[in-house]
Amino acid sequence: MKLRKIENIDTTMFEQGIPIMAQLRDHHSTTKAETMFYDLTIKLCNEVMSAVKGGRPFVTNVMSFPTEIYWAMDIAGIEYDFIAGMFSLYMGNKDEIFTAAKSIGIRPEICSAQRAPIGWFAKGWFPKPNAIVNTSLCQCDNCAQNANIMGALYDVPVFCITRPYLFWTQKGLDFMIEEMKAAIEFLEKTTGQKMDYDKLTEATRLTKKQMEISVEIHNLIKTARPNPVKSGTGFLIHFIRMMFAGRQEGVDYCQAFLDEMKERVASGKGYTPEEKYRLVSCYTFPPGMHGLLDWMETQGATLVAEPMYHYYNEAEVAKIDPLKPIEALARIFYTEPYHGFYGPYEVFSDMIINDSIQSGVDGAVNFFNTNCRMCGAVSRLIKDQLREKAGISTLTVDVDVMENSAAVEEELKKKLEQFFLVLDNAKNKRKVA
Amino acid sequence: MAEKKEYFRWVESTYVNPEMDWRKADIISAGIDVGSVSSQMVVLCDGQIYAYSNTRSGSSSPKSAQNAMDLCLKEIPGLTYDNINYLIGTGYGRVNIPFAHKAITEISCHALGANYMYGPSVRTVLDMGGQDCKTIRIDEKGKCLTFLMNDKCAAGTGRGMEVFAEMLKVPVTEIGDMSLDIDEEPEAVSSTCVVFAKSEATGLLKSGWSKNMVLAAYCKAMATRILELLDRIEVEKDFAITGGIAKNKGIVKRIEKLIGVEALIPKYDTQIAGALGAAMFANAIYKKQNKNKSAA
Amino acid sequence: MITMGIDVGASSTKAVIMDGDKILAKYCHMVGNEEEQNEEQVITNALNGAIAKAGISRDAIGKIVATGGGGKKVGFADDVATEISSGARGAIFEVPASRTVVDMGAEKAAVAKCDTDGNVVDFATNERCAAGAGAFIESMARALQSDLETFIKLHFESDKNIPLNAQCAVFAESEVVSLINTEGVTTADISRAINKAVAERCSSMIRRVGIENTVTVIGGVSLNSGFIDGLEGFLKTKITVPQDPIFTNAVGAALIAQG
Amino acid sequence: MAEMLKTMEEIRKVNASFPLTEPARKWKEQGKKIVGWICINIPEEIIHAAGMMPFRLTGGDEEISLDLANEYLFGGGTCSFSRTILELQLRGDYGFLDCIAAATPCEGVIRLAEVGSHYHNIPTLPLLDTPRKFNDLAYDFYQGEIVEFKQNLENFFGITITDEAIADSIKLYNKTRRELKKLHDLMKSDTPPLTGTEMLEVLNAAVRMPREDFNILLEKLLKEIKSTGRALPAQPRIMISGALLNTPSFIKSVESLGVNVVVDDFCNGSRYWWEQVEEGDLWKALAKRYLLPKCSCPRINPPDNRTEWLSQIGKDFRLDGIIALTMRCCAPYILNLPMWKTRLEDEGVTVLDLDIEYGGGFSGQIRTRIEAFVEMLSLEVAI
Repeated sequence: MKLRKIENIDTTMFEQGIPIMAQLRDHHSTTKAETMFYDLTIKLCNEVMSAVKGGRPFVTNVMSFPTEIYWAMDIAGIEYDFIAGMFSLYMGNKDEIFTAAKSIGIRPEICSAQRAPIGWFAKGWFPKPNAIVNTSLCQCDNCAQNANIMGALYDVPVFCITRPYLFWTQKGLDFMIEEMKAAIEFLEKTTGQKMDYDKLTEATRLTKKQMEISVEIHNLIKTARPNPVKSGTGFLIHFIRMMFAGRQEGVDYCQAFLDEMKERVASGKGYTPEEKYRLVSCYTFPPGMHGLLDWMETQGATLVAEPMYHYYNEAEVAKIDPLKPIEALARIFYTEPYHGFYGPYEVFSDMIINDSIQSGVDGAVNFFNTNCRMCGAVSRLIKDQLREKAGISTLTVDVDVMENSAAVEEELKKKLEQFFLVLDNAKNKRKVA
Repeated sequence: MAEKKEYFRWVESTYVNPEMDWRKADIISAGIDVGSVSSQMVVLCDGQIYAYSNTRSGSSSPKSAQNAMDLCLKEIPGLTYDNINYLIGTGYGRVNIPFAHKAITEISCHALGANYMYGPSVRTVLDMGGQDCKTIRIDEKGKCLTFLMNDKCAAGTGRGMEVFAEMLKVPVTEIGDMSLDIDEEPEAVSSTCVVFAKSEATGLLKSGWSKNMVLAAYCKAMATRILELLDRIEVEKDFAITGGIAKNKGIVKRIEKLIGVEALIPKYDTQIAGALGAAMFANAIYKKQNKNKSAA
Repeated sequence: MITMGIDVGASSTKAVIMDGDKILAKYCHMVGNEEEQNEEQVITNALNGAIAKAGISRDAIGKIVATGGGGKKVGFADDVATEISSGARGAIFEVPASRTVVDMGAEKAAVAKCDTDGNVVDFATNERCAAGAGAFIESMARALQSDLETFIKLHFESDKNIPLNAQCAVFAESEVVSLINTEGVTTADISRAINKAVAERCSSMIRRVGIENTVTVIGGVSLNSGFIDGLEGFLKTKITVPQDPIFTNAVGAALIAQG
Repeated sequence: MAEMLKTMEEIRKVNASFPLTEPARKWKEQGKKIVGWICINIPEEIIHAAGMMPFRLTGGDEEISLDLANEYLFGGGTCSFSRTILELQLRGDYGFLDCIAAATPCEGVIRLAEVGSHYHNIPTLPLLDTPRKFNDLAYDFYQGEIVEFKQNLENFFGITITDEAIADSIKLYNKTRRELKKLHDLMKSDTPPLTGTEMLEVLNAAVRMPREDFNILLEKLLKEIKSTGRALPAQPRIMISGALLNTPSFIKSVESLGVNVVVDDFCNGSRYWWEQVEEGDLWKALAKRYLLPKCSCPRINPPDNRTEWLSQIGKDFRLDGIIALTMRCCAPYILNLPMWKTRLEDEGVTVLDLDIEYGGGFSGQIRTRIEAFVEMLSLEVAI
């Protein structure tokens, strides 16, 4: 019942998770980029384990921490929310970790993605880091707070990067620069490593490169018909950019992602045979729902636009100057489209609306994460705005990112089936008019 | 409903200790537990169990309390309400028992009742009642140290079990044994929500499952659900189960298996724990009052 | 052409035979709890029942469209329509002015906004929490130890507004039990509270697709005029309920078969 | 029960016609403006210095249907506080507000302000961007925000707000804080002068009427307590903690079980009056005060200050127990609670973790849980 220091930490569960990534790769990846995704994830986990065993400093972070810093300081690092969630989703121990989280007071209404790592720490399953770094993302209360509990459970120091809400102002940038400095200072203190600023410059240069490729990817998505992207892969490229920020592997991944698209465009083929419904995915599509995505393909439905992962602002990317590495980190943080979605409504609603129009979509699906306090609250607003400004209808469904049960998939299929009928109807009307 | 067979029915019972005589007692205290599903009365003579009754609750608490009392007292020659020195009400209807001197929550009462029924070694009490399920940590005196209650949902409660019995046309008292009479343990039903369990169970039966298998799947789901409460409070030995569902071997056995701890064997009807605790409080409070009186 | 719509629900299967837009027969087969009876049997019974009622032969039926939760299980159906589509189509047929169609069954609640031809332009559903639907009312009536008719009658005898804060059908019984024992609260007040609680949940679901008159409610729950009264209160608009609201989906399916 | 206090009657009159309270109605009749504010990071002094009446948006004393709000804020994560406010806005109950000022403390309030501004007709000023930590960086940042807030207010109403006026307002508001502190110091007695119910009525009135008039009431109340020597019977001493609570009826039900609610941990309670605006540069002082470094909101990082503060309250008010009202979906509170719960339990305070909706009633299980908690504090097992 009480929040107490965990005495026995056992990484067996963590190590058992790694081969599962390999199984997923063999079962679900149908593209080169997907295979790379799983391989890189495995690589990352192995880096962590060898660091833990070999005494090399290891730091874990919530999504959106600038991991260029790890690389430039020679620290092993990994994102705790993604890993805990991904592992539990496929190891089938969700109930166990969520009960563990609940027993220290973390209720089910807390976003499962940010509740899962608390469970992993409460269970003592997660490797012990030298420090934990989290960020307020851009006002995600869970990201900003859960590290405190995990720090208390493992008795390790915690640092939180606070990101201003109105980030595009000079004031916001200056604040972020100071936060980056503080984070580096904190890590130097807690890991004993020194920051190598030349390495950091190189790292930010590579991140910029990733973003430049991502801009290309987005432009190609917008112009290419049929859609050359496999539905739901936006989440994968996002994760790689996050965890391999400032690393060549990240650049290679983005390049591979782009090249595969180009091949399809060249051969005049889309990923989805006979494309019937071009859809924009307003938020993140539940990553565990492979079955649903495959089914959607058979229905000719394809997720064209995933603005949350692809909508880069070219002008902002250009402003990133690796020669001023700290400022570059701050700008990178702000340029990442994903972060916009947790910021002021106007910022990301424009991204969704513009992307929908530019990518010529027939409809929108808003699979917002149950209990996401940012996405859920605006789902009605997005629906109304998309109808008004882009003239398309939206299917709004709240579904847990940690959910992949057959029952829920069936439920979603039923909803999508009906939604496709709505889209057919709209198409016919347009023909008549 | 009258002529139709009611599968949720369970036997109403009474007990009187033949070795004891209430006339010889200094203090006669009583407790009445008006739950959402069942009501009990326990009569103590100088702190020792003398008699009890266990009956079904109606939709009116005062009536239910009266029923429990009538059922209990009619077994005891000569004893009337006026002979009872102090009476405490507990359970959902506790505040609506007109003839009770005081009301105490079922949580405190189950803690104290379990302490009497199972002895001072009990540290963790699981009460599986009609409307909710609670885990209580208690000390050697039977004082509640901390407690957890299930969330706003009837899944995994006695009422849920009754609805399920009605649904499958299986007497609720037989569910436990039937659910254990299977070749291999099935997967738990995905939802213990009685509303959805219904369609799921019907589906399973259509797909050729035996009733026993469906019951097993349901009991397992219930046990897993209850396990969460136990995990959260961290079971410390000795472990005791009170309330109506404690009579359902199908669930008790599965819970024991899940937590790897055996529950103590009850000496009395597990449903009386609440009323028993109330009666013990009544006894203690009355003693205290008289001490103060004689002191004054 | 003579067509049949067959609506396979959780508690009953309904079959409707139509000739053009003329209804030849309506037949409802209750499943009840006779789980021994397998689904195919139930479906066949419904089929034969309707045919017998219409006094036509099986091969007189040109096309059969199935719908409802078990719609896909109808082997002999030529086509399967979604519950929402058939509900909308049926409601428009029975109440031509319908633009917002609410389908409230035992375990589901759905709302569809549709155009003049009965095409669905927007919709929302709520399967997850039974508190939205008929199962809730049923078990509440049980808690009040009154049958549905009395339960409805009681609703209109009260003018009190008591909040009922319970998510779960069965759990709400404890709320109800404690209400029953509250000074000055009558069973009438409680049944009103219950209907309003369900109506409120349903109301916010309807609002999400936006209210466009005429609002038509179909499905088993629509027979509970207490609920309808509560819903009208929340939506602040008049609600229409067709003649035989439990057959509307089957009618819609038969019409879809007409093309 | 101790005798009634006359001043409490006046205070109840203020809350009686919520949301459009009698003082607010009179104020509007004089053609003066009312600015609604949502979060404790909003510097009321600046609104007051503009010659306007700051009015806090809260729920009333009874449970209401959230039907209208659920049309727009139906995502699983939106707390019942945000939905209650939106409900009242959509019902038009807050129609008397000339504009709304809100900050960015948590996702709930951010989205309430953003979504609300699209669907109700009360103008909303640009949000104050409140950092999630307190250090010089954060203070400087927030100082800039407060200056902008002043300008936004000036532009919106076409007025100018002088530093002198703000300085005077700070004096006025500091006086309130001092008096409220005095009042709470009296609550440290074994036989406190006020019930927790009355205290909440006082705190509710504070943000629903002109501050000058409230200060007069407050002084009157303190005098009356002194003259009558009012003292409640000694009972178990508890604190109610949570995001915020505006329903005296709830506290009344809790106290009816035989406890004294002697202090609270609400952003409309202790967190509202605990910290003074210090002397010196008023902009710096305001920025610092309104990030509440001493008695911080659960959203703040790191959580240590808050834990220390609560632990100190536990000692100063000699608490027997704490009821932690975890409003569903209030992520900052839910994630912060474990950080101090264990500490206070180790210091001998019994903590009840109770999930409840904002404005929620006292029925069924809630009642049973609180009663059992009170029994844990007071029931003697003398077997």
